[in-house]
Formats: sequence, structure tokens, C-alpha cells
Amino acid sequence: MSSVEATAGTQRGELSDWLRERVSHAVSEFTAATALVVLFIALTFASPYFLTADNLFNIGAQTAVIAIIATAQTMVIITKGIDLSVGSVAALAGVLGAMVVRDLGFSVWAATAVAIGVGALAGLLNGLLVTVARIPPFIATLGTMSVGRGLVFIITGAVGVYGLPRSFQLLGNGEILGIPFAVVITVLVAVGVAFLLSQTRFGQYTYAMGSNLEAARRSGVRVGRHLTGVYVLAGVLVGLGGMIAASRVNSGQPNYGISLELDVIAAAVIGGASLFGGQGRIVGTIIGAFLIALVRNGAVLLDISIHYQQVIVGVIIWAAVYFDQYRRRRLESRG
Amino acid sequence: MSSVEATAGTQRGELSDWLRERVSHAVSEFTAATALVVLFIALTFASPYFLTADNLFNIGAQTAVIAIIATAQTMVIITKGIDLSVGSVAALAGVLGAMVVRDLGFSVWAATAVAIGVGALAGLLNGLLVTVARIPPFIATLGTMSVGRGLVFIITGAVGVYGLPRSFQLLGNGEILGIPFAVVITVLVAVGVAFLLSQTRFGQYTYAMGSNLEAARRSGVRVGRHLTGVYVLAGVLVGLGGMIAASRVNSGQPNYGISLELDVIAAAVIGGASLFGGQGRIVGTIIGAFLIALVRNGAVLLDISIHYQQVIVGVIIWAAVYFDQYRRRRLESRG
Amino acid sequence: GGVEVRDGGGDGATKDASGPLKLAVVPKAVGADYWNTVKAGAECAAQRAGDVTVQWDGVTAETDVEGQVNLIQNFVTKKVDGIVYAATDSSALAPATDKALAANIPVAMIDSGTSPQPSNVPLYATDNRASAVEAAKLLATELGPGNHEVALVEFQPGSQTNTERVDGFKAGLAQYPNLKLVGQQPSKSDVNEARRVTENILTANPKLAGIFAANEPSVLGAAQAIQAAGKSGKVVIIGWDAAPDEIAGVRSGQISALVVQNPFKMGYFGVDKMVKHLRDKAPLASADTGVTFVTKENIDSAEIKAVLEPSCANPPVQ
Amino acid sequence: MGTIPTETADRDQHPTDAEPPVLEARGIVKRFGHVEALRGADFTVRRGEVVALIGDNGAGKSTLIKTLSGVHPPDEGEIRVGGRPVQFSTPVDARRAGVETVYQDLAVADDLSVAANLYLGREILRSGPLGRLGLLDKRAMRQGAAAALDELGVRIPRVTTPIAMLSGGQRQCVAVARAIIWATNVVILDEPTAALGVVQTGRVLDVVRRARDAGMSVVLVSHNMPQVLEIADRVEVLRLGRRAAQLRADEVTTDDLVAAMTGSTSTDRDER
Amino acid sequence: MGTIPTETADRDQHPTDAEPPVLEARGIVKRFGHVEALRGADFTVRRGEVVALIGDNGAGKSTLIKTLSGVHPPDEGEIRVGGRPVQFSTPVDARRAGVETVYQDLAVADDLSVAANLYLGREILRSGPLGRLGLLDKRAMRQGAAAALDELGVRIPRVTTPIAMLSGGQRQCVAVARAIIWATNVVILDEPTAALGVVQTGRVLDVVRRARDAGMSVVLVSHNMPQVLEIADRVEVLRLGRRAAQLRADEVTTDDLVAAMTGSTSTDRDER
Ligand SMILES: Nc1ncnc2c1ncn2[C@@H]1O[C@H](COP(=O)(O)OP(=O)(O)OP(=O)(O)O)[C@@H](O)[C@H]1O
Ligand SMILES: Nc1ncnc2c1ncn2[C@@H]1O[C@H](COP(=O)(O)OP(=O)(O)OP(=O)(O)O)[C@@H](O)[C@H]1O
Ligand SMILES: [Mg+2]
Ligand SMILES: [Mg+2]
Repeated sequence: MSSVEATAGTQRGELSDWLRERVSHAVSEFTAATALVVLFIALTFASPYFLTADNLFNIGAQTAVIAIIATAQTMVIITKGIDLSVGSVAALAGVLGAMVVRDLGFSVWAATAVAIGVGALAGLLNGLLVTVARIPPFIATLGTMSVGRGLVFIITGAVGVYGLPRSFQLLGNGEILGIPFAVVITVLVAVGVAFLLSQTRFGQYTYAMGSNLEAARRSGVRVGRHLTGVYVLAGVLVGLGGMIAASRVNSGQPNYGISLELDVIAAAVIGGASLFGGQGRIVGTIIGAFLIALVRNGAVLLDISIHYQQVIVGVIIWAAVYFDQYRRRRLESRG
Repeated sequence: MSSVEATAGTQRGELSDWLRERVSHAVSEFTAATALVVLFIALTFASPYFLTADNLFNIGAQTAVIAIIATAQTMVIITKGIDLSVGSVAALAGVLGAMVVRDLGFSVWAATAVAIGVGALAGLLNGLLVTVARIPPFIATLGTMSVGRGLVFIITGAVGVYGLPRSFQLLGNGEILGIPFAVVITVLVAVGVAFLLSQTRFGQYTYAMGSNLEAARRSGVRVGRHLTGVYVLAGVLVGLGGMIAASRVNSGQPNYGISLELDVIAAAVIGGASLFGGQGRIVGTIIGAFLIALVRNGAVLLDISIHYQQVIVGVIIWAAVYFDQYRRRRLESRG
Repeated sequence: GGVEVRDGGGDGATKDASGPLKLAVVPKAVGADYWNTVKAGAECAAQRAGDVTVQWDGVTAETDVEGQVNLIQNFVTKKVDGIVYAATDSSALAPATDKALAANIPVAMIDSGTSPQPSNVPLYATDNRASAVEAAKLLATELGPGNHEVALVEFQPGSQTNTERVDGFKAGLAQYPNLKLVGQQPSKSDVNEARRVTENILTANPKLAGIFAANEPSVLGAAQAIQAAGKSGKVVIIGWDAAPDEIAGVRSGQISALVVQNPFKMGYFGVDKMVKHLRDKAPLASADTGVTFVTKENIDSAEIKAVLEPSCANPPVQ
Repeated sequence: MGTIPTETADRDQHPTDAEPPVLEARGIVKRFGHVEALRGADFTVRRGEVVALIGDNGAGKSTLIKTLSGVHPPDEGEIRVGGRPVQFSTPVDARRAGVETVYQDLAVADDLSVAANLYLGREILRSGPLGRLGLLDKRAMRQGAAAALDELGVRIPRVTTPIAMLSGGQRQCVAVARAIIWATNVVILDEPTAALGVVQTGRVLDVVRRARDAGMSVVLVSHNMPQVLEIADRVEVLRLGRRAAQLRADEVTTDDLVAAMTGSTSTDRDER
Repeated sequence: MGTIPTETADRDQHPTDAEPPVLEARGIVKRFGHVEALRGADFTVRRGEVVALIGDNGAGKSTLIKTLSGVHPPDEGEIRVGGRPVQFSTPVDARRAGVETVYQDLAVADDLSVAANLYLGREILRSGPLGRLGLLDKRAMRQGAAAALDELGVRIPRVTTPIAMLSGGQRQCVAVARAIIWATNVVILDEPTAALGVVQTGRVLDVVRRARDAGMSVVLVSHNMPQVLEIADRVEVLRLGRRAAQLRADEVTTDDLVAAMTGSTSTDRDER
């Protein structure tokens, strides 16, 4: 209390309050956004093919699924959780979505509903394991990951689901006003979840639970129900992502999404989410997802082998988190 | 202070102290051990091939690498860390170990030293990232995982290292007095690390850092150096494990160990290690590793497909942690 | 000293097995159309032989070499009557084969053998490398004279089959100086990934004229990327394997040619010869199961049909 | 000793009181496994009074308070609000009954702002259909929080500052303010001034007085006997999980309180 | 007011003292980014005295103590032990100089036993080559811990109990005991009794007196003014990161202390 202390929230302070809040959030994303811009400019100069509408749309569509599932992961990470089951669940959703189209003649929309339902069920399972059985999220979702993958293989007999009608490609390959449909969905999902997290009670509780679960409980938040809700909503997005992935390749792939969890956790963390809970924003996660996608895209454009890509992605993960931590420490000590 | 309160440590209390300490530790391992025994007995009855010297030796040899690397993982988990890079680092160590034999004519022992050195270096890198760059372990080792795998491919040109002399199989396929050499190494490693953790200052500091890093620091523990030491030692074991794995398949496999981290974390957690740090014992981890191995072995003997195995392993992970949490809650409330 | 490598040598003598037989059949990995055709072949042979059960089990990824070593070992423990399998790694699985032989369990290899390959262990396979050289030739023929840019979509760097096909393709390409390899990216046997890398290759090389995709998911992803880019028919695809969607691609002209092995025959031979060996003491001898190049022209020929749509009623095993 | 304390066993000790106690605990038993933290504890809060709840470390004060605020449902015994038995099975129930608590282990969410913490679990939603979707009226909450803190005289930086950036004393002030703002019946404060400086302590005690003057009842847990005697109207003493004494603050000395807590007087009937 | 406090600016105020102070801080500056927690703080501890360090919340008491115990190396200024300048860059340095500290945010390892916590950083190793390998003599530590706790009169369950199972008061006792056991020169206690009951507080104060009687110096941080006046020989007041006053405990009243802390007297020369 020694230095700065003002009477709370005077009218004069409103704008600067608003700014401070924005700025303090933005720190987390600043490093990632800077890296994204630098990489973008570098690639523009390095490859004549980079800055073309086609390529940018491709990047958008390629990143859509990762971005959507990373959005789901971010919500879970904010609650101090983690979801290792995203890859299995996305595969399960995509495969079942494809099967109901092929075997039961469902429309693509009905199939999407099925995929989302599968994701929601898996999310519900994760949520109940965490809240009712009180299994830590890492373990609960590790189990779901294993069980989910097993189920995908059992259901499909380990064979891809092929022979789908052309309409199945709508979500993944369709366009709307020349923009990939998958990109439109991603934008809607990201904006929607960002809005949910920052402007609604649901979002407020999500941060509160990640910050101090007991405090949230004692404040009257029904933490069991609410935490389960976060996992279910995450599952819904994972199911949607799995369906888009299946649609993009016009088939249900039982092998889809192996080690996808690491990619999406990396995206969230690069974008400023903290594995200790209570922190993270969707805009950062989206930036993180595109940063990784851009590295991959750029590597192919510049004909850099996959092996160097892995090294580069690793170094970017280190660098992003290092600089973020560094800036946070500085900001905090300026606090 | 209302109920039990005695003057500290009277002579009379020594034995019961000793017992209490043992019992409280054992809780963590009780569930896993019970499951192991039950499974063992069930398999003995279910398959005539199970309880044979050959099969038990095989299980031992098959589990050796997982058990050794899970031991390394347990040390890291006790410090409240996690090491996602074990798979990449084991592959790197195995591949380099194989390359020095093939290309430089090293003996198998010298190659083992090289593999261990590679592991130690990777561990040092992880340790420095965590302590000096202050990157959280999950992210630091996620980066190492990506970079390590990239390096393996770059070094090998994505081709397995073949053409090794028969002596290269010593660690993985050798026998000593009829016991697989890998099993002997595993026992030595497990006993050594268990001793280190429970009986030495190094072990004491490891638990102290995982329990309260700041307290350890203020108590005069050189936490930076010591934490780095834990990662280095873990790296040494991972390098050794990678070498044994390479020896078992008589070649350096660049793809070795993909998603190995999940298996070894599962083993540690089934055995009672807590991802929140400060808790975990090697005996539990070994039990966890064997539990998973037994499921895999039993599934083949009973003609259960790989897909069901995944489901079963997932369920076992859930069950082990659920019962452990349940017992802990009961024990704690019994105070 | 007391430490020595366990010797895998055995006399190879087989037990008398006139009664029911239990065979383990192990693919490189479960989860692809190709291996399911192998399975169909194996089961067909078992059914025709009568009183033979096939236990089909495998690891989930071709890269899980150690997992396969353990699996074979567990089958040895279980004392199956014979093991028919495809090695994920030629060198790594050699000791596993030795251990089976030492336990008097005969072994037959399908698709991929071991190195060294014991003389009493047959191999029923096609030569991946030679077939990949042929694939390069097909690509060159399809593209015709003039300079062309081509790309390669491999699947799992570091796995042996991948290495053989990539080596073969590059060796074949070396004979055509007018073809320039401008891109090489892996799909990790994931269709989504195959599509992604192909899209990026197409962006980086707008003049790309041909692609060789080295396995089923790679082909499917590459075809989809090319279709999405509106370049169907303009970029020649030479693929591998014969999943239904690949066949459809050949019919529609998206895919110029497919290198098609005869997985049914591999599975069939593996089990059939093993049963004859066990029951009639017939010696085991290797055989080439052959490779077919499927194009739009020959796709409806009876011979190709038998390979593409194998059925136990009329097995393509002559 | 100034007065002979009322004995615990005498349950219906105020049959003539016109108004029933606003909050009352009767025979509360709470076990944690084999530890019996409360062994039939009684506790009474009347309208408009400051009751101090004192007792040795581990006497069960915090546990009693947690049963009164719905954090730990009791194993036995009953809780009454305004004379009517109630079931507090979650913190929400207690808050609905107008009981607000500041816990010893401060329960605030570090990453949320001061305003968000003040309104946690009671967010103001936008009016209209948007509100029904859970849309927050952040502006109203900021202004409400600023106004409430101003009114209480609590000095805090901007209400948008995350709690993590506040000092221990400031966090304590936020927690107390939060309880006072929402309480309609009873405010329970579990050692609220333990970490506070003299000035800050004075401010919290001022707030307590003001709450009482506004007609609320305040329960204060404290180990600081002079402070207890200064601010409390009545003192209840807990020992070994039971009520050991009820005392009027203006009739006792610090030594009486200590004696009652440690059981060194004749009030000590409940020794096991 | 009982006495005119010695002014801070007068640095060489005791040139005639025969013995130099056992521990002394001169002109310590400590910044956390833009926050200047200490702005040239001075502090003196003489042999065999109990010094109370008081000040408002955020005055910098804990920060000063952390510089004295090597947790935060100061940005400017110097620390002297027995008159000789020293550099405490890690807690180990301070401990080597015989300075032991109980921190406000208790630094104990929950999963370790009481004995292991008492010996943390100072483990007894087996004699001989095994010891050089780091092998612990657990039995010796158990017995040593039990004996030390007995001697201090601290009541704790078995020394093998993990700290996590102790009550807050018991944990505090372990932390205090640990500091007392190892200190050879100075024991620093940062609000050690904040969470303690009257009885436990008394016990800690007893321990403090015994330490002084054994020739050690004790630094006590507290917000409880009566307690400060009861136990301390001397009081140093910190305000806004600087020494605001040095007072003799037997010459001042609580009001003097409060005045010095809040700066409402003539001692207030250092207002920024
Ligand atoms: N969640 C819990 N699990 C197990 N035992 C508990 C729990 N909470 C409290 N206890 C035990 O119940 C008894 C009473 O604890 P409580 O915290 O109510 O005491 P208190 O009077 O508040 O003490 P203090 O003055 O130290 O805050 C103690 O023995 C304590 O160890
Ligand atoms: N690690 C830190 N980082 C940033 N600021 C800090 C840090 N530690 C202390 N401060 C700031 O330094 C100032 C002094 O804090 P300090 O903890 O020393 O006060 P104190 O006198 O001990 O207060 P209290 O009586 O509340 O314990 C405060 O403004 C505090 O916010
Ligand atoms: Mg309490
Ligand atoms: Mg302090």
C-alpha cells in the first residue's frame, strides 16, 4: 500500500481502467502476435507464392480444425484442466459422422449433429470423471484418450469409412462467398467462445474456477455442474472439429488426431494460456494455431524438410513461453 | 490439536512411527499392487501359457525399457515437473548409440556410454530450460520432444540404423544366469533410484522441491542446481532405456518412442505418483509399469485384440487413480 | 562372462499337427484397407483348409517396432502352431523370428521379410523397391517428353517400407533427367496431413505436373488437394494400394495409375503354405506375389478385377 | 471473574426473548473421519449484536463457521435462522439466508478483478434477453463495486485490478467488503485482522461497527483478546468442539476469557 | 509521548558502544520493478536483545527481513554482521552467518515429515563413505528433532508425521522451533503469532525469551502492539521503506508506536 493507492473507480479512471485491463491481457498475446507478423512478412518476401489468396485460404482451411480444437482446449486449460483426449474424440466423432451418412443415409447436417453429440458425450464423461470421481484432468482424459481410440478401432474394424456422397465434403471443402466454409465456422466458433469467456457469467465462472476452485464453490458457483459444462462444451467443439476434419478428406479416418493434443496445447500455450489455470484468451490461442500453421506452410514453400519443421516448432514453443514469462515478470514487478 | 497430541518422538513411539510412515506410503501403491496380483492370478487360471518361466521372463524383458523410463519420469514428477521428451530422447540416444557402433566401431559398452551421455545432455537442456529460462516443465519438455524428434530424423536421414554386430543385442536380448539382462538392469536401476529417493539427501531434496520449491530454496537447497540434477539423472536413465530398446530390436529406430511419454506417465500415476509434486515412489511406478505390461501380455494370450487392450488400459488408469484418491481421502479424514 | 546373447537357432523340426491348428497372423499394423485384404486372404485359406483358426493381431502403428517384437514373443509364449507375419523392420524382427523357430514354431513372412531371412522361413511378398522404380517409369510415361516438375508424398519417414519406396522412386526418377523432384513431404499416414502438405506443395510449385504418393492415405489426401485446387487431371498422380476411393479416383481420371500389390494372395499364401507345411511336411519356399499396375484402361479386365475385389470364391492366387 | 457464565447445557436459556436468534446452531457434530472437530456445539447470534467466537487453536471455530455458512454440512445437530430450522447443504443456501462469511483461508480468485470478486456468484446480468443468456453487465458491476468500497471507506486501487496484484491487507479488505455488501442478516468474519496493520485493523473494526449499526449481526473470530473485548457485545467460547461459555463482554476481563478457553475454571464441565 | 525517538538520519549513533551490532542493515534499497519497497532502510540488532520491527501493511518489513536473510539480495546498501560487511546473496549465506528466519508465508514442505523439515538443508548424513554419498542418518534426525522439540516445550505429534497433517498453529510451532534450533546469532520471526491462539502465542513468546536468555538476538515483526511492548527491548519502526524511529520499549506507549508507524508525529521527516 505504500505507493499507488487511489479511491476506487472514479469516473475519470474509467477509460484508463479499460485500457489497463486490455493492455494487461494483451501482454500474453503480444509475443505470439509479434512472431506471427514477423513470420508473415518474412514469408511474403521469401516466397512469391505465399501472399496469394489461394494460399491464405488454404492456410485458413488447414488451420481451421486445429484452431477450433485449440479453442476447446483453451477453455479446459483456463479451468486448470487439460484435455488429452481431443485427438481420439475427434476421430471418434468424425468416424461416426461418416458412418451414419454411409450406412444410415443421414444428411450431412444430421451427421454433424451426431458428431457433435459424440463429442458432447465424451466431454460429459471427462467432466464427470473430473468432478464426480475426482480424478485429476490429466489422468481422466488420458484414460478417455486410450478408451476413445480403442472404440474408434473397434467400431470401424480399423478401416477408414469411405464411399461418402459428395455433400459430405461441405463443411471441409465448401465455400461461402469464396471463403472456405471451415474458415467461416472457425471464426464463428472463436468469436463465440471469446465472447462467452469474456462477456458472460459462464466465462466469469470458468476463470474463477481455474483461479481458485474453492473460492468459486464458496461463492455459490455450482462448480461440479459448471466444470462439467466446460468439458461438455469443449467436447462439442472437438466433435465439430472432428467432423470438419473428416469432411476435408471425405472419409472417416480411425487414425485421425494421434498426438493432436500436443499441437493444440502448444497453440494455447503459445497464445498465453497458463497451465496453472485462470489465464488464457481465445485470440491468443488462434494466433498460436496460425503461428504453427504458418511455420508448416512456410517450410513447405521454402522446401524445408519436415525434420527441420519439428525443430523450428520446438524452438518457437520455447521462445514464445520464455518471452511471455519474461514480460510477465517485468510487468508484474512494475505492477 | 483437540484430540491426539503427544510429546514428540518418545522411544516407545519409534516402532509405530516406522509403521505409520510405511503404511501411509503404501496406500498409494496398494491399489495398483492389488490390481497386479488379481490380474496375475486371473491370467494364471485363464491361460496355461501365462505362468511359465519363459513368459514371465518375456514380460520382464518387454517391460524393462518402460520401467526404466517410468522410473526417470517418476523422479521428475516428484519435483512437480513432467517430461514429455522421453520418447524423442530415447530414440535419439538409441540411434546415436547404434550409429557409433556401426560407423565408428565402438564397442557396445562405449555405445551405451554415448547413449547415456546423449540422455544426460537432453536432461541438462530440460533442466536449464526449467531452472534458468524458467519455462514450465510441460512446455520446456514439449519443445525438447519436438526438437529431439527432428534431430533424430536429421541425423539418420530418416533411415533406421542397421547392420549392427550381434554383440549390439547384448543389453536387450542378452541373458545372465538365465535371466534377461534387461531385467537385471531394470532391477538395479529401480533399486538404485528407490534408494536414492528414500535414503539420501538428493532424494530428500527432490521431494522437498516438489512439495514447496520456495521452502526448499529458503532452507538452503540450491534448487536450480538440484532440479537440473534431477532432469540430468532422468535423462541418463532415458538414454539407457533408449539404448536397451535399440538393442532389443538390433537397430536404431528413428520412430522409436512416439507417445512413450503417455505410457510412462500412466505407469507412474497408476503407481501413486502425484502430478502435483512431492509424492511418488519407485516401487509404485514399477508396479504400474508391470500392470500395463500384464494387460498387454494377457490380451494376446487370451486372444483379445489390440483395440480392446486400449480400452482396458484406459479403464485401469481411471480405476487405479480413482481408488487411490478415494483411499487417500479416507485416510486423510482419519487423520 | 555369464552374459551372452540368447541364441535363436533351433532345429526347425515341427510337431505333428494333424488336429486343429491355431495360427497367428500379424500385419505391420492394423487399420488400413491393405491389411484387411491380407486378413481376408488369410481367413480364406484357413477356411478352405478346414479346422484352422487365425488369430489376427497387430500393433496400431507401423512405427511401433518394439511393440511388434513383444507381440511375436507373446505368440511364441502362447505356443501357436505357426506364425505368419509382416515385419515392421527387417533387422529388428530377425531375433523374434529366431526365437519362434527356437521354440519349434514355424514362421512365414508376408509383405516384408527380415534380414537376415532364415532359409527355412519363406517370404510371400512383392519387391517394394522395384515396384517404386516402376512407378517412376509410369509417371515419366504419363508426363511424356519435356521438362516437368514432380513431387513425392511419402508416409512415415524412418519406417522401412517408406524408405524402400522412396529409394525406389528416386532411383527410377534418376533415369529421367527431364523430371525434377521439387518437393518431398510426409503424410504420416494421415489423410488430412497428406492433403495439407500436398496443398502447400501445389502452392509452392504452381507448375507441378506430377505426384507420386506412396501409400493409401497419402494418395487419398493428395488427390483431394489436387481436386480442391481445381487441378484434377492436370496433375498426374501415381499412387499405391487400392482402397475403394483410390479405384474411384482411377475411374474418374484423377489418378493415372496405381501400383497394386496382391495382399490377398500374401495372406492366402502365408496361411495356406503354413498349413500344408504343418500337416503334410511340405517344405516352405518363398514366392513373389506379384504387382499390378492399375490404370483406367485395364481396370475392368478380369485379371485386375480379381486382384481389386478378391473373394474367397475365386481367390486371385494362381 | 465478572460473572458466572451461562452453562452450555441449558439449551432453552432465553425462552423469554421476544425475538428468536437470527442464527443459531444446536448440538452440531462434525467429524472428519476419526477426528471429531465439533462435538455438539451450540452457538447463538441475536439481531444487531457483535458476537466474538473465541477458542484455542483447533477448538473448532473455523469448522463451526463453515457449518454455519454451508461449506461443511453438519453430521448432526440443527441450524436455525430466525427460529426456523434450515438445511445449509451448500454455500448458496447460507447466502440465500443472508449469511455472509469471510473465511480464514481467504477465498478469493486471484486472476479476477476486484469487481469480479465482489460480484462472484452474484453477477449483474444485462437486462432483457441478453441477460437471460448470461451476458454480464460489467459496467454496472464496476460502478457498483467502486461505490460500495467507497461507502465502506475501504481504500483499494482500481476495481479492475486483478486481486493477485493486491497486498495481503488489501485482499483482506476486499474479502471483508464483499461479505458486508451482501449480508442482510449476519456477517461472519474468521480472524479477519490477523495479517492487518494497526490502521487497517481499525478500519475493519469500523466496518464491523457500521454493519452492526445498520442492524446486522456480526460474528467475529479472533485470538486478540483486547480486540474482542473492545468490539464485541457478547463472547462465546468454544473448547474441544463444544460451547464452554457465553459471556457478556462488558462484564469480563482478558483473563476470564483465557480461563474459559483453556478450561482452567469451573465452567469446565465438558472435559472429555 | 515517553521519549523523543532517535532520528534515523543519525547513522553513527552508537560510536561509543563497545560491541558492534550483531546484525545491521544500512541504507538498504530494494526495488520490485517500479515499486520501491525499501528506500534506504536502516536496521540494527544488538547482542542478546529482542527487537520488534513494526510498521503499516506494506511498509516493507517482510522485504527488509528477506534481504537480511538472503532471500532478496538488496539493490543498494550494505548488511553487516558483527560489524563486518557481508554479502547475503542466497539464504545459505545468511544461515552460515547464524541468522535464521521464520517467514510470514511459512516456508515448510508439506509432504515431508516434521523431522525432515527441521533438518531441511542441514541433513545429518551417515558417518563414513556412505555419508559422503549423501546417505541420510534418518534415525539421528528423528531423535534430534524429538529432543529439540521437547527441549523447546513445543508440543507436536510424532516427528514422522507429514507437515500436511498438522494444524496451522502446529505448523507455526515447527517453523519457529526450526529457526530457534539452528540460529547461533539472530532469529528473525515475521508475524509468528498471527494465527495462534492465546496459549500458543504465549508459548512462542516464551521460546523467544529463552532464546534471548541464551544470548541470541531476536527480531520480531508484529502488528500486535501490546505484545510488542510486552516482549521487546527495543522497537524499530519502518515507514514507506525507511526507518521512521528507534524506540526503547519501556519508554513508550501503544499510541506512540501507532503515531510513529502512521507518521502523525514530528518523527515524520522522511515523507516523500
Ligand atoms: N477438512 C478437514 N479435514 C480433517 N480435519 C479437519 C478439517 N478441518 C478441520 N479439521 C480438524 O478439526 C479440528 C478443528 O479445526 P478448526 O480449523 O475448526 O479449528 P479453529 O478453532 O478454527 O483453529 P484456529 O484457531 O487454529 O483457526 C482440528 O483438529 C483440525 O485439524
Ligand atoms: N516479490 C514482490 N514483487 C513485487 N512487489 C513486492 C514483492 N514483495 C513485496 N512487494 C511490495 O513491496 C511493498 C512492501 O511489502 P512487504 O511485504 O515488505 O510489506 P510488510 O511491511 O511486510 O507488510 P505486511 O505487514 O502486510 O506483511 C509492498 O508494496 C509490496 O506490494
Ligand atoms: Mg480457524
Ligand atoms: Mg509482511
